[in-house]
Amino acid sequence: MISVPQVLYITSFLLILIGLYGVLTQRNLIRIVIALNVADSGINLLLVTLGYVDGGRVPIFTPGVQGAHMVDPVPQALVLTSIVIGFGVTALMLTLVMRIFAQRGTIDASRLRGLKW
Amino acid sequence: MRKLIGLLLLGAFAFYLVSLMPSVFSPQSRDHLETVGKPIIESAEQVSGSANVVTAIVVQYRGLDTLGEVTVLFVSALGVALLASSLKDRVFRSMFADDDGGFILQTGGRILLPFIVLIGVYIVAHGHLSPGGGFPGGVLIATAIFILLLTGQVSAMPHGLLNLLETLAGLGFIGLGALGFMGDNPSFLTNVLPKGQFMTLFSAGFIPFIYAMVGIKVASELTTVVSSLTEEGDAGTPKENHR
Amino acid sequence: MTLWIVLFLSILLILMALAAVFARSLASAVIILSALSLFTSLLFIMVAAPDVAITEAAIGSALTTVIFVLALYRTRTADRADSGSPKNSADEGALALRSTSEADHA
Amino acid sequence: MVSPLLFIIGPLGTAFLMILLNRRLVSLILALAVTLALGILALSWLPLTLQAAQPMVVASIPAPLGIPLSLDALGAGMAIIVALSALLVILYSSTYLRNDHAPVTYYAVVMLLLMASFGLVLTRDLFNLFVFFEILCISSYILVAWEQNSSALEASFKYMVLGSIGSTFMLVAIALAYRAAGSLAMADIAKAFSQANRGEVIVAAVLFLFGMGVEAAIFPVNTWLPDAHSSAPSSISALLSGFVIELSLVVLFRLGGTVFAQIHLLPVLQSIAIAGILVGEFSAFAQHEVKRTLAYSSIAQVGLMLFALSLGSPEGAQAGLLQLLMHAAAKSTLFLVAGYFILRTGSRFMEDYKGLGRRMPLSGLFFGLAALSLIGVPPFFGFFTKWGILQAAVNLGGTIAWIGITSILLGTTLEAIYLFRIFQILYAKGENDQVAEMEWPAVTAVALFVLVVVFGYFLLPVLTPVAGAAANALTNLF
Repeated sequence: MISVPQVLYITSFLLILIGLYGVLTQRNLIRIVIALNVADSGINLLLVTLGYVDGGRVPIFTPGVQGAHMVDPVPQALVLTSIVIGFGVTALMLTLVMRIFAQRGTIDASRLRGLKW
Repeated sequence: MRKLIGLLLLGAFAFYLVSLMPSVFSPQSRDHLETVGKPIIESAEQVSGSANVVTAIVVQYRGLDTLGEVTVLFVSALGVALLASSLKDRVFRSMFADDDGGFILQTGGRILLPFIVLIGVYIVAHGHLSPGGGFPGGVLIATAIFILLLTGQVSAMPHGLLNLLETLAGLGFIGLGALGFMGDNPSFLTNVLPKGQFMTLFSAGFIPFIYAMVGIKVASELTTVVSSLTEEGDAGTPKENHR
Repeated sequence: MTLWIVLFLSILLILMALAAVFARSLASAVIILSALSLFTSLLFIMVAAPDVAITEAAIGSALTTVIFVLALYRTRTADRADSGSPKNSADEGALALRSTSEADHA
Repeated sequence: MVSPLLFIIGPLGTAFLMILLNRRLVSLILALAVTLALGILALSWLPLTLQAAQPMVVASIPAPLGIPLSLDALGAGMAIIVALSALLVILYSSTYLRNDHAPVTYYAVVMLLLMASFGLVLTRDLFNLFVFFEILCISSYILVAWEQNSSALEASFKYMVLGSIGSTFMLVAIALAYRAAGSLAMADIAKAFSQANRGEVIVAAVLFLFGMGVEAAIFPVNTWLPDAHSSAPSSISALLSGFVIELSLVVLFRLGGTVFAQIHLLPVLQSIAIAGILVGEFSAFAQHEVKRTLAYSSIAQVGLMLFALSLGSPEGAQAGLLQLLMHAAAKSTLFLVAGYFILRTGSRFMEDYKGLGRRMPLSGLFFGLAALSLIGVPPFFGFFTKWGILQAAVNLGGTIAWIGITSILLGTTLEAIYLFRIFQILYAKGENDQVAEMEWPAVTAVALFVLVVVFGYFLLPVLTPVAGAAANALTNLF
């Protein structure tokens, strides 16, 4: 029977693939940033499922909860950092897109000389 | 042609990762962790005194990551303020040219504002007891302030004040971390403050204070980011002298 | 039980990801992206990661969407400013929609 | 002895202070003072690290649970290069960016770039390395987009897209590493990867190679570099070409040697390096803008260093690190002087610099000396470092090594041709109207760089033991 982590591993890989494919092939700059966000969500899901223990409990001590059945808290701490970094990069990229549009009047990568690849 | 390269690259990437799936990503057995998470859970109460183990890791065990994360937000806020300062098109003026979001939106926003700020402060203050902490709490406080911005009641943010809050909170974080040098085995970010009674509000040493600093910093930085993107002219740089 | 919820959410997530990247209009792509981040935080709850769920919901869906909307609005209004012809607000929406779709096909 | 954590807290605290005080002059003085202090700190730690590495612990929590840091010879050496070249470039930009619109932000972002560089070299934790790497990338994105003209904005966006893809791949590699080792400390991951099955380690290595490779300007993923370095302000191009890409290369190589030791990356890295040298030199040959030529020459030089490091022999790594030091000084000089050529003539194209060497005698001289050392003309430092690399390659032998040697020699001739072509233009007969020389801060900064380049030979007896200790630090994780 397929288990929860395996479902989530497959989902996160698909999200990363969709995101990266979108980054490589989309021409509208905002769509590239959207695709990057999708890939980021995929990565965060992958990191969190690394620490998942079937039937594990939330890693917070409340009265009457021992540490035995807790889920692994380390990947969660990593994902907290990764989400904030992802936001920082997205905010900067979108500001760049606004400035590029303000100066060149287009956000289509193929029409921007510098962005051909 | 680019679509082909994209497909090719991703095909190889996918093939490799799928071939690794069974061996690498088999689900962990139910009752025990082999990772470093297990000793951290067992030592969390004694080392950090924080009930929320994830907060203990974020602030103390891996405190340098959080310092780096705060720096990432600081740099991107600087970058956005710099790049947005010359966006001259009066975005929000044109958006609210004819109606300013209407009476319902404005009064509704004003009513909601204190409650959202309250929740934000609660989440920041209880970071070591319940889920959440400096980052989500700070974001919530910033979202509350956006309500004023988005409903057009406030057109410009006090950038001098935001700037002050942001840098003082950052220096506060480093100061609290430097307290660690005073302890018996001096090293940065050691939790030297008394750990108080486990699972109560006044526990976990300096973790609530550091998360308070992070909350203030995140709130003021995000307000700067969004307000420099919405205000017109060189809003990002305080007028009196060159940023 | 949680397996079925996770399975359902995962399928939904993948469909939304496809929709977000290949949507027809840019505005709907941004909306689907914020919904995607909301459902990701739901999944985080199912995987016993509440801290991450709150942060993802707060930063992913609330904040990123605000900035995306600003970027969308700016690139659209600037588009109209280039055309230079003064528009009253009535058909502003129509032109805006058309110019957005133009931006996609260009 | 002051705790090496000051390498991280110092620049960060200064950046906060600068933005708080928000005064141009105060920020400049703070920046100069802190970089000088960190340079002295690095120098004070160097003799200690030569004998043994100095492990440190954050929050007094031991390695697998907390974040391990360690300052070894390689770290101290790189810290000195980073601190001193940053000091000189900040001194240069005090007058070069006179009418800039946000000088305080400029100095603050440079401080954070420094913090990230020191952090990269100090940390022994994989995720911590990712966080510092991300700070380094974001600061570089902002500094590349500093001129805010359309070419700078597009170059920065292209750089960000590639950098973000790289970061995504690095995170997948970190997920694989955490899965295999159950911990994020590099020592544990190295141990776990040595027993893990090869497929897993290969995938993690390739992902990490791609992720860090973007920033280290390794051949297939450095398409962003020519645009970024030519549209960034010259002081920033000097920083980026001076130590930022080399730093990522060295850190990447240390990971390759320790964490991914199980799979033999060396032949792969050697072929990538050779490709980088050839592509860099041939495209530099065809450029008309001075900064694009220098950017492509940086790609070639990074290829040369990667080739030296990936020879695998201690003297190869030692020669590569000495080449790194020489390149930091020579390339920074070339970029800084080119900055004033552009400032004075208002044009980026080399054809418009006719007779500039005679009209700006000092800059022409500095440019010439640095270029000669870069090519490897005997009396200069560059000759000894390039000779050391060729020597190491000859001793190693083998087909790839010989292909490498021929490509290095071919590259050197190409380099000589296109740099000599610039000399011809600089000293050609033609306009004679007097052009203002560089201001005094720029002259002192460039002069100090040129000192290293010209009198490098006399520094060798001091530098070789340091480079030797740093070389063996590359292959094991103290």
